[in-house]
Amino acid sequence: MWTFLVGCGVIALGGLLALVFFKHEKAAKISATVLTVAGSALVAMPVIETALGADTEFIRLAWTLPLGEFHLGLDRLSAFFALPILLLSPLCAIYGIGYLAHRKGGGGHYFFLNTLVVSMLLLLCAKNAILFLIVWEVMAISSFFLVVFDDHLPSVRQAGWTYMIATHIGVMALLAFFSILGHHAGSFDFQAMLAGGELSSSMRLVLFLLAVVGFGSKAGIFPLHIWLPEAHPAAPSHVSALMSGVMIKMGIYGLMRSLSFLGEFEATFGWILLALGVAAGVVGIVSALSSHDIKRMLAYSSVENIGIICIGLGTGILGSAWHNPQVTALGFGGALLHVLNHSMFKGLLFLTVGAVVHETDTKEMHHMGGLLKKMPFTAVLFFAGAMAASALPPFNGFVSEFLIYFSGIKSAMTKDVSSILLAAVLLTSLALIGGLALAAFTKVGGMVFLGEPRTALKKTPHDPGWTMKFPLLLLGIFALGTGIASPLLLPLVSDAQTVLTGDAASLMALDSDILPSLINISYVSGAFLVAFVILAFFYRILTGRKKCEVARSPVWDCGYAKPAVSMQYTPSSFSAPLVLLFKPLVHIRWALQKPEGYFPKSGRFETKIEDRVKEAFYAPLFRLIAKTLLLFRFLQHGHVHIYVIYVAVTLIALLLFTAGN
Amino acid sequence: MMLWLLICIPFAAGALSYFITANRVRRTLWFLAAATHLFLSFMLAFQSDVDTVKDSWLAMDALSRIFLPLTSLLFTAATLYAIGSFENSHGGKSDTAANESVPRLQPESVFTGCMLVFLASMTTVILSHRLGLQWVAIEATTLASTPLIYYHQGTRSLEAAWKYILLCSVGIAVALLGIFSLALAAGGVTSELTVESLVTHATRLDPRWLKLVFIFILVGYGSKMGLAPLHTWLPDAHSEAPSAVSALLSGALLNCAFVGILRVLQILNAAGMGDFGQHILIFFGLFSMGIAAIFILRQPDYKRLLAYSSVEHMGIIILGTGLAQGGMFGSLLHAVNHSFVKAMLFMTAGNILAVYATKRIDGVRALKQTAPVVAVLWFGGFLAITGSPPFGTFLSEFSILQEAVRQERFVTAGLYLFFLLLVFIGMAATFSRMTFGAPQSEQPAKKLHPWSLVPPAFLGIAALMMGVFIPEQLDALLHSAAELITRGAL
Amino acid sequence: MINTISILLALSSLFLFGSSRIRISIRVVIAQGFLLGIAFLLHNEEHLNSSTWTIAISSMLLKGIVLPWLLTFVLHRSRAKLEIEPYVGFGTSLFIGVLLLGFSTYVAWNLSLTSTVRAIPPALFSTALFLIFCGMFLIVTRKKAITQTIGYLVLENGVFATGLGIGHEFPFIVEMGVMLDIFVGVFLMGIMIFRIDKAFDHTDTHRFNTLLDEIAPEHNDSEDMESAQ
Amino acid sequence: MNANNVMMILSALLLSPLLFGVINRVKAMFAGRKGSPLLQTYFDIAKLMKKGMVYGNTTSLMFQLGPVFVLVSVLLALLMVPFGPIAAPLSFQGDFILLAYLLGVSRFFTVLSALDTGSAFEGMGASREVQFAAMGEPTFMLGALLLAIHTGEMSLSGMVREIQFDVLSPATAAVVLLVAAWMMLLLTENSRIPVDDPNTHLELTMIHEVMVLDTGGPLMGIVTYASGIKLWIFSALIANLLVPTLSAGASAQAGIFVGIVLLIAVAVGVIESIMGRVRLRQIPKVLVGTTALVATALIMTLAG
Repeated sequence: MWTFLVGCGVIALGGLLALVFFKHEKAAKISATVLTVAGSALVAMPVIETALGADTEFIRLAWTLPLGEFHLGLDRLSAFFALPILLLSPLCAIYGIGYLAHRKGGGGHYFFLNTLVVSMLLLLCAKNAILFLIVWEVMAISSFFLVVFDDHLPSVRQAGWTYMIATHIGVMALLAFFSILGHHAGSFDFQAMLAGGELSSSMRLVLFLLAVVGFGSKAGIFPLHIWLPEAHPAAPSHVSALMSGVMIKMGIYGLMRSLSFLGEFEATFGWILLALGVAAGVVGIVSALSSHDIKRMLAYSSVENIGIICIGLGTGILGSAWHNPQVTALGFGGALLHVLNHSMFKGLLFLTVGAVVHETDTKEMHHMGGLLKKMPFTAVLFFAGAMAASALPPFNGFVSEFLIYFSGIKSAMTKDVSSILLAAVLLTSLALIGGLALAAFTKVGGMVFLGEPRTALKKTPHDPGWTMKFPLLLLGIFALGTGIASPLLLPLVSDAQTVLTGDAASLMALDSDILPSLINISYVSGAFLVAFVILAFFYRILTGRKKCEVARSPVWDCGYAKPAVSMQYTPSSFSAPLVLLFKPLVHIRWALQKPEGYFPKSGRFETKIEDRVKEAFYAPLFRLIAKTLLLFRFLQHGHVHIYVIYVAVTLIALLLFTAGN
Repeated sequence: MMLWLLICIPFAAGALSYFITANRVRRTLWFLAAATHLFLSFMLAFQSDVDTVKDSWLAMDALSRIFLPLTSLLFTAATLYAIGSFENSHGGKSDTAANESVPRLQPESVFTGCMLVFLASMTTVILSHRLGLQWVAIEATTLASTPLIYYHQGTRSLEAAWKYILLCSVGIAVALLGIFSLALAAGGVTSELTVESLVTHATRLDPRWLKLVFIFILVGYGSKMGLAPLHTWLPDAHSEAPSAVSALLSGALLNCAFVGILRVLQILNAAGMGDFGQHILIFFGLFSMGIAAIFILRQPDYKRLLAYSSVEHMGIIILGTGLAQGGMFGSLLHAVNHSFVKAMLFMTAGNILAVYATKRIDGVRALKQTAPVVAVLWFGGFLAITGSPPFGTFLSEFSILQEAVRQERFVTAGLYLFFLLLVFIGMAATFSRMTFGAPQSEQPAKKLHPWSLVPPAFLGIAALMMGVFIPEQLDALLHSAAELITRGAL
Repeated sequence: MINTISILLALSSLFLFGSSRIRISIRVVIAQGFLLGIAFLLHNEEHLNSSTWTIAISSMLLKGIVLPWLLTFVLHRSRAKLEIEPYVGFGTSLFIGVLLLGFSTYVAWNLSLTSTVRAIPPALFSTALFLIFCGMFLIVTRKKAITQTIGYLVLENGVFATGLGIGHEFPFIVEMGVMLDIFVGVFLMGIMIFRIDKAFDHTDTHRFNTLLDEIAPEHNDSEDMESAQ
Repeated sequence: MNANNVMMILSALLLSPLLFGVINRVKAMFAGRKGSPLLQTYFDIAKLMKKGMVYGNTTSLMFQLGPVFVLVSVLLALLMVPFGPIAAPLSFQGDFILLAYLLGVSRFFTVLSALDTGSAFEGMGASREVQFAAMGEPTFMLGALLLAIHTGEMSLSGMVREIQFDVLSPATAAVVLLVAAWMMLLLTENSRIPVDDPNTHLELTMIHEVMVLDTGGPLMGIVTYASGIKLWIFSALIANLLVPTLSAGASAQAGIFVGIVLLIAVAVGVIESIMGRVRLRQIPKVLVGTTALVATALIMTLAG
């Protein structure tokens, strides 16, 4: 545990050094990165030990804060969530060196980056609500500053603002959550909360809802997700990777941790989470499909994945409420594994997309195309990430979804009506989400990397330097490796989920079927690679024959032999039919300028995708509140004699109140 | 005797400085007086022996031990800052343009004199154990600060000063009625209107009169403290005054009025009538927060924004007071935190005014590029004032929430959080708009005098400190003061 | 005797409600100052000593001579019209005045019936409350800064009237301090009326409303975003 | 893996192109023509393999490797399909999920290699492909769930082993509904009428064919073979529901199974002959309808 703290200290020191060296960009970045890597390595030791089964360690230090205590503890759940942080943070820091090579302000940026990492690590270990809230907010603030790095752009400022408000709404809910829980437990210590007295059923529901709002606003649980599609495109790509990969997972961690305080689970909680998860999954992926800002698309995909995680959590809770430990363990386990997997492939995707944005200077898919020929390395890794994100084997995304599917089918095996309902909802929605995800990611991959460039770029794009390549490669290997070697990951998940239920039984002990299934899946995944290599080799031989002439010609365009770049299918047209099916979920704004006359000079068609939840719910709500409040603005009218009336009226009212008492 | 020294030194220095024409000499005197006051108040406040610092007029108890050093610290910071900002405004003429039709400034000597007298009267308010004397001192703070508000001599500051003096005088007259009523209620029980003797005989005081007393005092000092709807003068005065004065008005003066209310509350609690006050205080607290939220939303003037934020925080403090027990501790802690942060913010606002020469929010863009240090202070101040951890305000606001939940006042807790959120949203828009962005035009980079930056930076660090480490002595003091108020005596 | 004075005080305030000339109003305030001084002496008949005398005389000096003189001085020097410009007509004012008197009497009697405190005669207390409300009412309904100052003085008189009953229990220094404060307060107000007169060419406070909170344009509009670019 | 399922795998690999021949022959018979030989697809593939390659100017490596991936994924998917009473070579709990997602992989690469040409036609086809596939996905999953609940087994082979035909039970009715729904799925996934017309000559209305418009030579051979296997997989899945439990020997059972698969191909041919194409915009509705069909079956099982 002390190693953990020392590691955090090293990372924090890196941040401070970056601040000290703010005048020397390069020194700042490198010192911060080196210390991040070193610190992560230090932290990794106790984390891996604990994740593999070492006992929980605690540190308590005296701290004169009202209600607060410096109490840290590293248990299985914390250790599990720490893994993606330790993987992604150093990689993002390294990536940042190349990504921000020609930018000013790296010192401050790295300061906040390291602060974010440290705060996340401490968050996972905080065993006192006050400490938890403090690091929670430090995390929020530092990530806010990371988001507004390009603050000269109005859209970035807008995004920062949205993020800040969303976060703060969450914090308010958390304040309420912890104060109620602390009141019931009589202490703000997590262990006291865990052991805290019996809560009434309605109070548990209130607490659960507060936790969902509080942590959900960070995790981007539908309908609190609206900051994600704003903030992720605004932030520099390695920050998006870190935020989407690990920071939003802190919301999931918080939710899981707080679930453990609520005592016995009720089926209502499960249904709520399941419904939110399904909604998030479908809305998220449809919005991703409709977006043509490449980073916005990835952000929506994160919303979708958080939805999948919620589906897993909901299933776990339902399993627990129905006293079906297998389903519980599978649901929670699947959700946890998806947390880990999502952090890898989403980190990978954001970083590859970052390289694309870095080279092309645009985030608009309509302007891209044909990058595979210019940036083969990036492209290959992007496709790897895209496959993982579409939950396709042999990548890791499939494995965690498999666990969640498995939990649903397992629950249906009881042939209980509500279990079957759960399974039906789960399978239908996951299948639909999977199909849509495939559509969304083939769209991005196809439109960005395949075909021909749709607009002329200022410079010729090429693969980035090694500081940016290395993280991509490593994450790609991890995404594939954890996909193939999933049986090895199972023990991690299998134990981490016990923290939620408080039961000692691990997933593998409860369910003997899952391990063989995973082993079979990893055989198939391995076979996939081997078979591909063999077949590709045959294909090579086949086309390499002397007899086989290889020629190039224009593609078929109905006999029109001069195809132009602008004739390519556009991202919007690719997704339009599917998106129109889900019209109520996204709002597409059209702006059409028809070509006129026989020889039209110009024509223009533009679509803008708006978030339906934001447009139909938040914007009117905020407007209504503002309007109502502003109605009372007349109170301060500047007439001093009327102000005296206020005094008199207050006095008289109070006198009457006293007389009445 | 030492206590009288605390009052006399600034008073004498103030009187003296009125006649000194040489800037350098006067400023030195000013600073020396402030520093001496600071030294003495810290020395006395942290002296363990209580009895040595007490006579029939003035006394030092847990409450004054908190607020006296605080006030003194703020004053010293404001002194340095004021000197720095004088340099700022003499350096370039742009500052005067800030205040539209400002032909001239009042002589600096009047300013200095009034500042020091202001300090003397605030010290008296905090130390005084006779409620009559306290009233006199509170009224004196109004009188001493009116010329300070009018320092710029523009029509707007004139209007602000007029509203200030009129509304505060009316309010304070009601407070005097309260003091008289208290004397009436105490008639035949005790002839001494000291807090101590009133507390001792509290149970024998007539409860109906005591209620009346509390209401009069609350309306009277409440209008000085800026509780809605008695706050109407506050945004005008705080925004039109020079920033060093605004910092003191918000950071120190509001606390003095709060101390005035606390003294009466102490008697009320000693008489076992705390319940009566609670409802009223909670109502005032929430109402002030709500009103402040209304005006913070889409507020076009950043100094007024800060002023309304003071109304909000006074609401929080009074709410905590109304919740008693844990809430009392929270509200005292919050008073301390708020003083640091708000003074810092007003000083920073003064710096922004010096750079941009406008108080309108749309006139200020891209602080981050134009004045990085100011931007850090400004945005840090925003985080602190909205109660974000790791700043101290978070802890105090959370303690108050916790107490509301503990008493199962869920509606109060809910409204409290809702208003905090509204204020946050309103302020976030403004502060991020000012701090970030691309510079609109070629702002002439104005060099700010370091003395106008060091005091707010120091206060900011203090506010941060309060969030991660509260000195044990202070913690103990806050606890005993809270107990003093809620139980009447230790 | 005290009751007579109370009634006189109440009547004089009602008179203020109906009076349309500033100078007459000032004279009424002078009368109130002397009445209060006498009432103070009468109330403390048994405790007459040097300090009570000093308080009484200085109060009469302050309220009956110094402050009215100050107001008259200001009135002459400023270019204000000598008529009172009310928001509420004199008739209505009188009617409201009677209502306020009723309310004050209700509160005072209500309190004295149930209270053990007998130091202050109910009549005097009701008058005191009435004067306070009168003062506020005058401030609220009269347009000129100077009439508002007069209102403030009436209010102070009301407070002072309450204090009559406790003169001997209140330390001398505090009493003097209170008076000093009032003096300085009114003095400052006088100075400011001068300034107002100079700066605005009028002393009508109803035109004194430049300090307002406008509503800033919406901060996070997309249109706004584009215009910022 | 034993001799039986090696044999079955080999028969699938060998017989899958035959399905196209059967369909075409049936269609020809309905049209009153003689039609192409039953083995026409084998001839086509053999001929294509011998040809040279022409790549589009815009294409990259993805265009060439995509079909290889497609073939790999359908081959692996085939491993999990049981052959009536003879279990699949690879069978584990939840294998149908892997099956569905392996087919997803094949779709992923089909679509990407189509998009690699940069042609508007291919883009259009790809867009339709992902659309209809996404809408069809729940039908498969819900169907598998229905079977799992019905049989209490979580692997395809287990389900097929346990499935019982009892004419009077509501469960049988549910299976009939499921067969209907999966038949629709087969038509969709394999781009048959009424969803797609493989024999049309208008690029604008195609789905699968338009995606491989620029594919030729050995590459086209691979694509054709892969679609044959895909058709086999779907036909075999449906055949599994219909295969009667007989106490016959393994080879007889295998014969019956293959016969049913071929019958399904005949059925496809019949459907193609007697039905017209549904308008493209109506297809999602049809697919939602099939999902509803399975859902109804599920509810029937519960009620029963």
